[in-house]
Amino acid sequence: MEALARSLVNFVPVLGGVPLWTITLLVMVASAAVVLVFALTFEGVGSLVLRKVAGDIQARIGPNRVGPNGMLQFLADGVKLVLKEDIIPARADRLLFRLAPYFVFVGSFAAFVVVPFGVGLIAADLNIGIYYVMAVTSLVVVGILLAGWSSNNKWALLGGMRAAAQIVSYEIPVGMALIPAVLVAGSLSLQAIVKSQGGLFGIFGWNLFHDPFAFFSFLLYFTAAQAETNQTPFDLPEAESELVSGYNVEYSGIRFGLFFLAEFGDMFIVAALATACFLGGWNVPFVSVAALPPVWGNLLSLGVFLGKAFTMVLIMMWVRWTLPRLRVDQLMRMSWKYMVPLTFVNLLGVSLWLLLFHGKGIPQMIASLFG
Amino acid sequence: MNGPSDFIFYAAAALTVGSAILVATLPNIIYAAVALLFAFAGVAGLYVFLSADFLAATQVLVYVGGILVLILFAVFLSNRLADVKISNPGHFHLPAAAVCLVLFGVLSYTAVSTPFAVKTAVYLPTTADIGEMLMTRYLLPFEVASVLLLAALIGAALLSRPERGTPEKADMEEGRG
Amino acid sequence: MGLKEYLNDIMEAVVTTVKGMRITAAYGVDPKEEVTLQYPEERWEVPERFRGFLHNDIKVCTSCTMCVKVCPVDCISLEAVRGADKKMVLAFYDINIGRCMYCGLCVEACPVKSLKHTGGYERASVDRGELILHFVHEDAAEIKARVARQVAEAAAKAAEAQAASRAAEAPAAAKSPEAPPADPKAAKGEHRE
Amino acid sequence: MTGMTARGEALRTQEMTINMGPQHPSTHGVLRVILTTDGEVVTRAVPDVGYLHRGLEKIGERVTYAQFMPFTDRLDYLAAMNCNCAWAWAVEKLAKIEVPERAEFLRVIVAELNRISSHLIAFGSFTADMGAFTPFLYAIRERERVNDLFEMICGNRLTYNYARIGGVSGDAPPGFLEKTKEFLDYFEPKIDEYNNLISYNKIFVHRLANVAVIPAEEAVAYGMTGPNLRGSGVPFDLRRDEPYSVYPKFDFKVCVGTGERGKLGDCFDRYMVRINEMRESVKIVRQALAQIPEGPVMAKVPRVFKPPAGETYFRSECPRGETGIYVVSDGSANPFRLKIRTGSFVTMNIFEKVTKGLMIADIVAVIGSFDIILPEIDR
Repeated sequence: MEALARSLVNFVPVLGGVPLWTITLLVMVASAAVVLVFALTFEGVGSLVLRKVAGDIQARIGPNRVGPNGMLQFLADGVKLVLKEDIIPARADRLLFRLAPYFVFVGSFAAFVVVPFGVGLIAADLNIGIYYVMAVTSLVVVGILLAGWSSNNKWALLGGMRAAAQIVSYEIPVGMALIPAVLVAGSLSLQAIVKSQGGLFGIFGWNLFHDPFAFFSFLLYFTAAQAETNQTPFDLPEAESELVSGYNVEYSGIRFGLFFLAEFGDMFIVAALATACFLGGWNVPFVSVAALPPVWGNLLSLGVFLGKAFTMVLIMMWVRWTLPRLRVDQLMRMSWKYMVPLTFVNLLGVSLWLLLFHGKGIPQMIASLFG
Repeated sequence: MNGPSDFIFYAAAALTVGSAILVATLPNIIYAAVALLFAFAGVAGLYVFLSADFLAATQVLVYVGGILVLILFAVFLSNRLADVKISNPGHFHLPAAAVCLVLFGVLSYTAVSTPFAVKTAVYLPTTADIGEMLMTRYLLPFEVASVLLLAALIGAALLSRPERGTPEKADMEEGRG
Repeated sequence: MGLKEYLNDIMEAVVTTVKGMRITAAYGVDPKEEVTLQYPEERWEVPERFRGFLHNDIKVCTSCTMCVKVCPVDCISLEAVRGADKKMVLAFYDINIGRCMYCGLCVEACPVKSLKHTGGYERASVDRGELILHFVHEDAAEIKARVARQVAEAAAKAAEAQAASRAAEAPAAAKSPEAPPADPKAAKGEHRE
Repeated sequence: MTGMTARGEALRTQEMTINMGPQHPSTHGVLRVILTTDGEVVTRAVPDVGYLHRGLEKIGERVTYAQFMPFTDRLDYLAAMNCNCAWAWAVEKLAKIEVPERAEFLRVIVAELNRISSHLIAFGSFTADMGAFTPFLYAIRERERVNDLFEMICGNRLTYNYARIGGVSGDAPPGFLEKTKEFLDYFEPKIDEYNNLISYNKIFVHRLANVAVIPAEEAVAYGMTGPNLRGSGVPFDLRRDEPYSVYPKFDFKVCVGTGERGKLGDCFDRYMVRINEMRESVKIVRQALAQIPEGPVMAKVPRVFKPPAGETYFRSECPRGETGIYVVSDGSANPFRLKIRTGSFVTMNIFEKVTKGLMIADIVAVIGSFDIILPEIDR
């Protein structure tokens, strides 16, 4: 940020008199705003796409009334959510009831900061990128627990409990499944991880093809991450057919909207992490974006990254409209008896592979055969 | 360091201290837990100031995502929904105040009398160093700590497991197999 | 649980999930499968036997009250008065479609087939009064008064004619009986729901 | 959950009483279940029925035999044809009316089609309860086609009121029988699709297998009937064991639970019985379409219908079990006494027993696997 601010000062001499920290702050706010706008737009459009995909899969049409082909449905929904009466149950804990949605939203949104959208497009390239995502998303648990408890509704409480147990349990396999990517890149920074996958025409360098263990890592990560973010078939915290709507049952209006946005935000974060860690991130196949002029390189890589991420989101939606929901004990069993051991075995496999083949993946080895 | 950094530092410090006081004094244990969340967040902020970003993230991950959730979980499970208004009662105010004062005195004296080596913060990645340290110099403490945690884990599992052959267990097995 | 079983479990989960996802994907990419009817723009063809709103052709209706009797929920009400030509004249014929359950028993019972189901099904309303279909558009009291007048006139005419014939027959006979009061006589042939 | 404290005494967490319903998406109507739970484990689930009580039996005593027909639509609105026919058969048995054979065939055709559509709803709403929403819409899509057929033959899509005492309200309109055959050809492969999509899905199987096992003796002792009884492995089907109408002319299999994925009599067995029964119904309708004779569809029944004094009990196999109609006549135009036995109501008796120790999510599964419908329970 400071570097960006410094270059800005150099670039625009008028700003010379302004203290550096002010500009740094402004740059921070601006990039945060850009990311927030992107997140909100994605969440809005994502909700529309989710419903359209549902319509396609379920042999019906989906929203088609607002705007051409229902394209503006999400705006109507947004306006509705904002304008709706905000109801706080009489015996709810008013303070925590208000606070909880913000925890959830902040926890989900803060993760957008380290998503590497393009060659130079990242709000903050923290060198603990992945670790940071894992850390801030844990705020979501607290928010959900508080939402469930403060509603003073037993269904909500059950939903909150389920959410907490689930997210805490699945944090481990998610982390373990991401570590192979970290091992290959030798860094926690998402930008570095993406860069490490750039070789071999930008497609064979993907961690996905690195070795069989990395491939399974991807599958395990994708499964566990869906569970961590309460996506179907792991949406037990808000299982509408059991818990009515779980932890957000008493919420209405914009407070519900925040939960809703956080859910879609989580969806994107899962997809973005999968893309960055296993699918080559913003690396464009057969084109070296870093060599292009910055503007074009950034745009191209942004497009490619979003394309990959949205594909992942679509797959999540596809899964969502196919599978039934697990039961609580099965979910826990799946985490502790299947996901955790498998991710550990996988991690061991990747480590051994890296040790034995000096960090080379299968494509690299094949490439080295041909010189 | 110029203005804003100092300001942010004091804000984080105030957040930490203020929330910590609230944790101790709030009568409602849930509120106390939420205050604890802010205290943890403040500490994480302070770590960031010390260029210990890995530690800051660990602070949030472990304390907010783990410990705090467990505390909340325990409170929710063991208390009735409506019964939390005065669930964090304070006792022995006077002795506590005395102990606090003494502790405050000792710590302030230490803080004031220690010659802290002040140097300009250099923003460097710490992760690799931490990892190296844990695997080399501090390997033994690290492993001892993990053995301790493992023991605690096994103990917890043993305690929470229903005894074999109790009717409840039989019921559940009959129901779900 | 052996390792083989453990791995089999995972295998089965993956295989069945993929199987299911293949089916949903097939629907997802095939737009021909959409079966939704875009209702206000598209409509389906109402079959011949469709039991929509009831319609009574009051020109044919004989006010026999079969429909009233057979209706299980009493949603049909009618009142008829006996007209001058001995036929029943409907004073009102109302069907409360808010109460009607479209069972069609009345249509089957109707001996002259004046009562029919139409193909209509759209009549949302915020006022329950609008859900009562009136098939006689004139005011009931007016019809009754008119019929009573006609009956009275006819009776008077009949009496006159009778008197005339009687006078021709037996001029010495006692004076003709007074025309009967209109109302009670009309009320005799009156049907009320 | 009990744990032991250091001193060895049992440490009990508090139980929570939750009110599930009457407005809950998975109670299939207005059922209310009072759950006492220990965490997620249900220690007691007491069903509280009666939110939809309309006094159908009393209404039956106040209206004429013919007028009660539309009310039987409301007895089980997802299988109104079956209820219509049951009432008609009961009154015909009471008054000893000979029904033309074509009418009986038409009744069987619509009853079996309705069984398919009812089982489709059972299947669809069950999967929706389990969290898979898509099969529900597929089921609804197929059911719409059945409804189209019904609309063609009787003019309505939900409350058919098709049977009449002594026959049916109308002969099959031109094209109906062909369209029915078309539907069967379309529908039969869909059952395999359902099986691939969800029935054998690992998650789905795990949710259902070994949940709420009802052994055969117990199912019989509690008086369960229909698919729920057959799910426990008891091959009892009134269409075969106490044949009525023209059912003896058809060759079909009585589907029973096999315990293929768990213990015999679990939720999965009950679910699979319904799926397999749809196939059998398709088979019956095909045979009926092939054999249907020409002729009238209505017997001579006097307009003012007064059956002779007497009483009768008629039971028929409805999608949700045996619908028994006990009707007493005193020779007047109204039944003197009417009592209806419905499958769902009887099934509900075992609910409290089988749900002990299950989890909240299983309660939903049990309700779904019983395929209860509230108008039948509350009448």
